[in-house]
Amino acid sequence: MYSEKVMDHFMNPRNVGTLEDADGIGEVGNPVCGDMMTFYIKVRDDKIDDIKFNTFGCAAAIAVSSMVSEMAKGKTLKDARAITKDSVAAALEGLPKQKMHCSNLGAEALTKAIENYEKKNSA
Amino acid sequence: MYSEKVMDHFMNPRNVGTLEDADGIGEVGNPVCGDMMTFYIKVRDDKIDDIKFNTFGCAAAIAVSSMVSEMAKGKTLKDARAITKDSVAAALEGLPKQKMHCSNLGAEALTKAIENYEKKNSA
Amino acid sequence: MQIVYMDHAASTPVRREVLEEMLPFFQERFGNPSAIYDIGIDIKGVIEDQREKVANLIGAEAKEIVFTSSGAEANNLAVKGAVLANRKKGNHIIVSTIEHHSVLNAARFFERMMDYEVTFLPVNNYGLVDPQRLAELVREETVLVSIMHGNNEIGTIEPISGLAAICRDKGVLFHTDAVATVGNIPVNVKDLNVDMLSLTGPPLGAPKGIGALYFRSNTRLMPLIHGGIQEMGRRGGTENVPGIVGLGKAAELTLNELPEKTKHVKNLKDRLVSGIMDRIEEITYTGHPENRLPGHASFCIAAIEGEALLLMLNQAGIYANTGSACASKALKISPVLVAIGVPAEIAQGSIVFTLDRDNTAPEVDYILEKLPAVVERLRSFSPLWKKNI
Amino acid sequence: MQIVYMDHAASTPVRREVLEEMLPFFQERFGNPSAIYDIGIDIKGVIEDQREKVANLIGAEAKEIVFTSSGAEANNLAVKGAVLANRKKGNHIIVSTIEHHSVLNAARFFERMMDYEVTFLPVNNYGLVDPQRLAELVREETVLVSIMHGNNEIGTIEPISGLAAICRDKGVLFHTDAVATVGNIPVNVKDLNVDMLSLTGPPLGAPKGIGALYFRSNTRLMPLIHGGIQEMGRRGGTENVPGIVGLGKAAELTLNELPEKTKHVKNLKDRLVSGIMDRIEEITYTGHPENRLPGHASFCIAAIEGEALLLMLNQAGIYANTGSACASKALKISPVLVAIGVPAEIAQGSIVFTLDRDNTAPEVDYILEKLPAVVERLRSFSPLWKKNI
Ligand SMILES: Cc1ncc(COP(=O)(O)O)c(C=O)c1O
Ligand SMILES: Cc1ncc(COP(=O)(O)O)c(C=O)c1O
Repeated sequence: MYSEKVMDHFMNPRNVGTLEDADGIGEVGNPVCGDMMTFYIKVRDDKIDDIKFNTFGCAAAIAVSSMVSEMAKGKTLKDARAITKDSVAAALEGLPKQKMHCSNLGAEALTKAIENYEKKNSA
Repeated sequence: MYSEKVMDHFMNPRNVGTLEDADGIGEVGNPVCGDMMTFYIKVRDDKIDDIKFNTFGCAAAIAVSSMVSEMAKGKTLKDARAITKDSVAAALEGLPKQKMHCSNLGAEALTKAIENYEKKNSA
Repeated sequence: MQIVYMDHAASTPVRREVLEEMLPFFQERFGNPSAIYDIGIDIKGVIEDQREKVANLIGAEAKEIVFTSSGAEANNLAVKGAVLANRKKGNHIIVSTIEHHSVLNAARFFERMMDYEVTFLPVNNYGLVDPQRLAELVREETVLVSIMHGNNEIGTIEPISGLAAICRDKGVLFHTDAVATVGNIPVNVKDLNVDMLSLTGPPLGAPKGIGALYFRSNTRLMPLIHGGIQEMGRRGGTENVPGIVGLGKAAELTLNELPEKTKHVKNLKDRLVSGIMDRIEEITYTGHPENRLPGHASFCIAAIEGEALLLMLNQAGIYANTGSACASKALKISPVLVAIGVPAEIAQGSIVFTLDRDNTAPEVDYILEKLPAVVERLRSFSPLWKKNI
Repeated sequence: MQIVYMDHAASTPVRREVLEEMLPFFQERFGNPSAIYDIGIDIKGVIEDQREKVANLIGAEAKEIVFTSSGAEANNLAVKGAVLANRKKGNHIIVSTIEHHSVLNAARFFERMMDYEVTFLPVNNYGLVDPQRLAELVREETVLVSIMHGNNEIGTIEPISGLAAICRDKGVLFHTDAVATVGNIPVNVKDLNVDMLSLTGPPLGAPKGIGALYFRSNTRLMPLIHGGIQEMGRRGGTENVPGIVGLGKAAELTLNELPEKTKHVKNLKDRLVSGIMDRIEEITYTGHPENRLPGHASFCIAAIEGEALLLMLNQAGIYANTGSACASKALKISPVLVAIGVPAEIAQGSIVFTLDRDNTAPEVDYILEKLPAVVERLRSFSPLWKKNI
């Protein structure tokens, strides 16, 4: 069902955890629906300097979170915002159709974390 | 499906044929229904001295005809009339339920042949 | 004793290659194809491969194949599934008079239980449906027309593509029961132009217990067996994995070997038919003389009865079939023989030989030796035979 | 890598003795049981012997057994067959909320297509139906009540004999889906007092593709698969002879070995359950603690999701099942977990182990070693887990 890449990121997710002093936090999903992701970012020089996540959800949700964190790390905020459900799925070498919503959640959670950072810093 | 006895009488029917100078002839059944039997009897001293039959029909019909001819041969007319569908079936070591009507036909054809003889001789 | 089996329409042994392919799926590869772990996904993949193979055999796409447990189930799924899914369209069904019981009784179910009208389309003396007659009978409320591809009792092959075209023009669903043809002649759903087509395993060398329905994509179909998401929601119940593997393998083999098989059985059948017609008097060759299944030879022999004939042949090691009344549990003559106008007393002498790839010329010759003698013997008992009258 | 298979409710390998018994029926003994010649009669006899064996296992008479292709088909035949054959009686059906899809969707079919009313009988937190509630709901127009014997997701065994007695008293037909119980606990149709009972092959060690319906003699039943005279006219289509032989043999073995098997799997299951409950915090044991299938252990583990759990266990060679939404094709939580009132976020952490005769104590210990670590790992990722909040 899942690509090797998905299984690798699921079994060995990168950047798991929380950041105590996060500059931005983004949370999406809902345990009732079976998927929930929280992303934490540290920003320096308009770039994502560090990123961590916690995910409750299926293998795809965990792999997506891991992949999004890897893709975002080191990117400018603008480039990080350009990460989409399709680019995540492609980086994971594909996702089953009914799991595409998971990759959407990942990109959304990252965007929310960036927005949270920007909101705090535009004040 | 059929007992060994039925198969024996079907494969090697006794008394097949016609009697040119029969004293009584009995015919029952109808080719449209799939079974037709003609019995020929010679009577001497109120006994069935000789008996022959022709049968169009299934294995049961042929075996029944053969068995009836064997049971009747040598019997008084009264005893021959006492042959019933059940005694024929029993002598054949049983018949499948849906074939019981064949044994009825056999007994009926014999009775008709006897009646035919009696009618001719009561005139 | 020599054994000559020529009742392949009733049953055919599983091919060695097919059984070998099936064996691992009983014990080692026993996973449930719906399971999400590796051994489930593996089996799911195997099933989809078989679906592809079955589709290939009949020129369909994999997603247009649903596996069933038999030809009868495929016929019931087609008739009931299509009629129920299109209830709003109307309440009229057309079937031919020579359909298999599974189509006839599925149609009658709607007549008896659900206020539908069923029209039984007659056939001519060869068993052929008249396309013009069909065109006249199709009407606004007609939901489904079901006409079989090849008839198992008289071998006749119907002009399906023409019949289906009439229905297609009028927007009426067309189903064909191809249980007797798939595995015996080339069958292509595109050429036939049908919406649905039933097939079963044994004629292909697959086991009993597996069949399939082709349904053109977008054909609305109510499941017959409601349940989970198996078979794209079209048939609930755990899949018969070994059976499906057997059907797939058999379809693959058939695709490659069909031309050769068809030629082989047709040659043998021609030898059998001409041999029998030469040796036995007062005999009718039933069904269409040319438009027929290549390995199908059916006759009515005057003045004798089919069950007796079959059992005497059985004693000689020969296995065949009959449509006589005495051989049926209901004690009724085959409705197919009635439909093609064979007089009842002649129909009693029905005998059917169906050949397959494993039959041989010496087997045909053995029948040509034994059959005339058996017929003569039974006729010698018969009050209907001219010499006895 | 060690492999521990504990998803026997989803699939069970065919027993060696069963497969051996089946093998001759693919090739050598391939005759059609409806044929009137010797090899057909032989197979017909074989089928009737198997019918007797299946009947023996459940305390029925042979003539009360009809073979089907699966548990789902048996359920569809029972529900649709009984409802259609008793249309005049009324248009009300009662099923529990935790029935298998094949019962639920067969009932819903009547609701959507045929103007029937279906009442869904609720269950308590253990998954038990309340007999008094049933008594209140049965009414004049009730045609059929269908309540499963054992639930495959939570293991709970329903008090069938009491439920059936209520229906018997009121002259309402009662069906039970015993797919999860036959082969796992003693099942006797007389004791259960039911009119119909469904079973399937795999839990007995028979192959996929074969099941059976018990129907008390005189129960009126419309065929689901219309066709010829096979199965006493109750199911058309050529019989799946190898499958039937497999089911018969498996029934015979099961009858002899059931007490031992039940004891074995119950011991292992108890060891598994107490081991898991000891080692993992914030975990719920679902279903009834005592009135349950002996080899059935089901849990909901807080703060993690079942599909992820299953796949991590899969990587460790462990095979289990889940009712989580993400693991289902429809992305919906198991309706059974909803019905017993498990909160949705807890239900996501569902995991089910089903044991069989070939499982061993070291296998249980392997799970007790691996499962806690896997749970801990997944929890370490989870935003819901207390240590991460
Ligand atoms: C309780 C229950 N009923 C019915 C079924 C359907 O049985 P089958 O898969 O044989 O169609 C299942 C299958 O898992 C089941 O668990
Ligand atoms: C023409 C035709 N249709 C349907 C069937 C039913 O197929 P099955 O026996 O696989 O259910 C048969 C079986 O002989 C058949 O000959």
